[in-house]
Amino acid sequence: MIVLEVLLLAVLICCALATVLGRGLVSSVILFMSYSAVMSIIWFLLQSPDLAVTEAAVGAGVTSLLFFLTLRGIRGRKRRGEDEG
Amino acid sequence: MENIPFFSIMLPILSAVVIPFFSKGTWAFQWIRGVQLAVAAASAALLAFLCRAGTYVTYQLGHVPAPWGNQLRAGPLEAVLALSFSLVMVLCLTGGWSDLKRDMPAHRLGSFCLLMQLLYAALLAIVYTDDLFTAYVFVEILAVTACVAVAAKESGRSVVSAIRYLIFSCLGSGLILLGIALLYSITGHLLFSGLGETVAELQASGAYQLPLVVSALLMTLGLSVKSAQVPFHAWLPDAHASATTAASGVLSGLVLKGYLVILMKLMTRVFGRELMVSSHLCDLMFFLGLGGMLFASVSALRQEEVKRMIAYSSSAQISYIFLALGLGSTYGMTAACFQILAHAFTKPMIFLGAGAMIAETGGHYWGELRGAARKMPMGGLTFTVGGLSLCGIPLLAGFSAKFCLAGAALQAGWQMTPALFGLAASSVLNAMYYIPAILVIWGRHGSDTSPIRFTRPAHPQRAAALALLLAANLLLGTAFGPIRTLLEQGVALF
Amino acid sequence: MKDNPQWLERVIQWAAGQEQEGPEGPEDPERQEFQEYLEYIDAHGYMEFGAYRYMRRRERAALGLDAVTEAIHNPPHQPNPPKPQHRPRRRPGLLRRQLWVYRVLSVGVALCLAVIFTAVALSLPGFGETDVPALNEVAQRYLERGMEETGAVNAVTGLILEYRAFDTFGESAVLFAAAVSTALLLNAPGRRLRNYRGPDPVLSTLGRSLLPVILLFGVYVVVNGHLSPGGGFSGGAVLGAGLILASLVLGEEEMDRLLPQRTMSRATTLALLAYGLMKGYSFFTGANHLGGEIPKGTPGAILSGGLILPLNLCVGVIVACTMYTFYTLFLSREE
Amino acid sequence: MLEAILQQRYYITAVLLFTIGFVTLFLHPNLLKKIIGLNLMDTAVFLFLAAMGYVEGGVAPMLEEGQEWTAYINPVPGGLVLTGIVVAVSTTALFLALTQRLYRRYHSLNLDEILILARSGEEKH
Repeated sequence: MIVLEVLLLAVLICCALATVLGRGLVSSVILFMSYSAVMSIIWFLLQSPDLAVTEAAVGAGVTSLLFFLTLRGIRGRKRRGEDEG
Repeated sequence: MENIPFFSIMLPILSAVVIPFFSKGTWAFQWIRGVQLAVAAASAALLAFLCRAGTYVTYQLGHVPAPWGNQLRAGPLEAVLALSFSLVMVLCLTGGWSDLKRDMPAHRLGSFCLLMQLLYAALLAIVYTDDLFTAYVFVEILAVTACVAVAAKESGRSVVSAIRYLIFSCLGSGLILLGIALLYSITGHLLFSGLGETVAELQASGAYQLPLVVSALLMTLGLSVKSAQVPFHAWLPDAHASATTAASGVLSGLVLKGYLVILMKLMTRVFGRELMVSSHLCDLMFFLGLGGMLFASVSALRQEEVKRMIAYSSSAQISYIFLALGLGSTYGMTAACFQILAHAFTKPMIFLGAGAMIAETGGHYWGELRGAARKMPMGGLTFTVGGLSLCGIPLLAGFSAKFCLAGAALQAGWQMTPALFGLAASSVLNAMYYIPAILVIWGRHGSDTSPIRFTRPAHPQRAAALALLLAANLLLGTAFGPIRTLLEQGVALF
Repeated sequence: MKDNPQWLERVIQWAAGQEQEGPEGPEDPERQEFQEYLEYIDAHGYMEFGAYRYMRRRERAALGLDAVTEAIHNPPHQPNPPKPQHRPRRRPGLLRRQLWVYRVLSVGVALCLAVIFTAVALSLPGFGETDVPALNEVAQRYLERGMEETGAVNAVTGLILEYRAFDTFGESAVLFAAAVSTALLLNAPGRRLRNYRGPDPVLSTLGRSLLPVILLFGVYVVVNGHLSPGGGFSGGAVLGAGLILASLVLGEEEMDRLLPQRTMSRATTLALLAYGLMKGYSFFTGANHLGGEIPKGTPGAILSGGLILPLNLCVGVIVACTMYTFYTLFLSREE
Repeated sequence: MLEAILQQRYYITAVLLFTIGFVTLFLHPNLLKKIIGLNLMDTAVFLFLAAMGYVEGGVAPMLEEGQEWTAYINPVPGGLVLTGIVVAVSTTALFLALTQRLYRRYHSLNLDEILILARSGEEKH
């Protein structure tokens, strides 16, 4: 059990570092999604199902979606800008 | 009477929520102003009641008593703060309304009023709350609404400053949140009363000293980031300078003070002055304040834009409060409260006066504002009085605050000399940037020899707001004794 | 990190006051300007600082001194990595050094914080132990008498909607404030929604079959908030995600017809208002000891927990509508 | 030492994540990365709180009649985290909205670049 916990925590830190240090924005957001998913599993292990459900819906769902929408808007704009240029 | 704190939080929030049903921004404006005036009147009644009774009241939120449920707590000091915050809010909005209509498209005015009302509700909740986590939640409302108040003006620069403001705000919130988590993990309480008792026990038993001190440090740092104390003030000048006039006044006059109120509550009710002094946190605040007074004033000297200069001066004035709190005594607390009041009434006045002159001449820089006061005597007068007040001319609010602070410093130990030196030096620095500015605005423009125009003001509401702020400033300056007695009573019951 | 010795050397030289000649040396144009500026101040006295200086702007412009002060007023103290074309006055060498300082600074700050916080974490009460300070009489009452006092089986829901309901109210207000501000920032009058490009067959089929399940699950989580894990927030977030999926499957125009923005904001407002009034009633009667408690019902039944079920519904509506509002606002763009 | 670290594994992970998030929010020039940093920071504190509420052998606080209170975990941190998550989402949404506005105007996500662009256009209000 403790091995699983330590493993999950290590994955958490790795995800966080990769999110921050990675170059691509899209991959960062995807990594952030997986970070949220792992976090939600950990909260389930910590006997807080309320938090796990909320984090899965909010962190991995809505927040990441907002990130993607922002990225989409930005990339669409970039592409259009190139067309004009 | 005990219900007043509760209703003065609930009414603004509920009145803000119904604003989307108004179809016109002007109605929303009248509506929130009416609510604010009602709350101000109620706070005055509460103040009178508490002063006569010489006590504080607690208000249990819900059916469960204090250590389990949430509660509000109101003493004379809270009532004074609520009253003055309400008045300043009303006057700021009234005085800045004409600028607001110019700076913002009409369909946004309603939303802006809504956010301002939420900001006001959050301020009152912070003043009255007796719970650490509730304070955090309302701090977040304050941060969100204040940030949008900056960004609401349509310009790229205001959005850039808003995002910097938001970044610093989030950094501060993160530190505060971690501090709260640490504190909860070693005490198990969230209400200030319970926290205070447990912290005293912990300190007596010597357990968990490191987390305790680090949590106090984190919260102090977080709150000083949010209130733009000097090493963390990078966001302030841009945010205050690029916002619309009403927002600038509210931001520097009230929002910064909200965070300081929490800091004062933490100092007195949770950690206690002994811990703050013995862990050198008071010294930290003292030196931050001392450095801030000098550094922000020197930075203000170098600004060529009027609103930026005023914003730097705000940072310097906040440093006075930190210095006073850093003395770690009751006198220091009283001086800090006096400074909070004086600055809350003075800085919006200066911002509104400057805003009026900017609106009249269209220029933001000193070179363009030459002779502006001759065209806009009311704006020029309030700017002049405000500037002189901050320089420490007797009979004005700033002098009384400085006098109070000097009195507190004289009671202190080793802090006396540096505090008095800082006070003197920063007064001189204040004079060095306000007096040339005053000379500029009253100066003649080239060969222009026209006399000062005293015409009927174009915006009577703004003129009235400015006159009332002026009167409040004079009142704070002249009625020094009674107000200090009141504040001393309030601090004793805080 | 390869150029560490070189950097160190430069610092030593700088500290000794014998900085290298060359690209970073004395022919630095900014330094020259700074020298000139200092001489200028010496010549004109201290009043040249502050407001007085700007009265004589024109005069200085005639003397060609404005460019100099400009350099001082935008001092290079900020570690910016700008593109050269924006600021041709900056030279790449300086920039690289600043970037480097920036990175060293971030690593340094991170290490310091990590060390301090780890020390704190090690001195905290042990993880999972039963005699930690946080398990005191406060938590005990929530767990022991929570069911009779709130009528909710789920202690967390009972906690946030009864004992600490004021926080929750504030937090709904934060969400409301964020939604209003996002609308204020992104909702330009001439905006239009993204063109609907026709449903993607995979997404559409999968979505159509998943959609009812998700919406039903969201409603279930909201309604059962006092009985099982979940509640207004989690359920509202799930519902919001469901609405977003609906918008993806059905297309924005269809969605805009079914649930226009106006309805959404009205629903949020009304839900928040209802929440405030209900909780205000409960706070008011509780504080003044007026009685007037809502019957709690049998714990475990769906219609139990007094106000908790309607409160959960309100919170669910607020959260779901706000999430969907965020989505539509982020999707729309002014053309 | 190692035992202590293993014992406090959740707390240590939480403070490390907090540090990563804090430094990213403070020093990373890219706005989107800053927002991710903000979220990392907030979730780290939530992890800290959730771990603090845990009691060895305790179960989720779905109350049952006749059960000792020590059989459950502490519900208070859970409540705080639920509130905190929603606050964090609100801040994130506002932050993203501001970012989009800035991008529309300056076509960049790099805050330093935006600052320079904004400063060069500062003379005109």
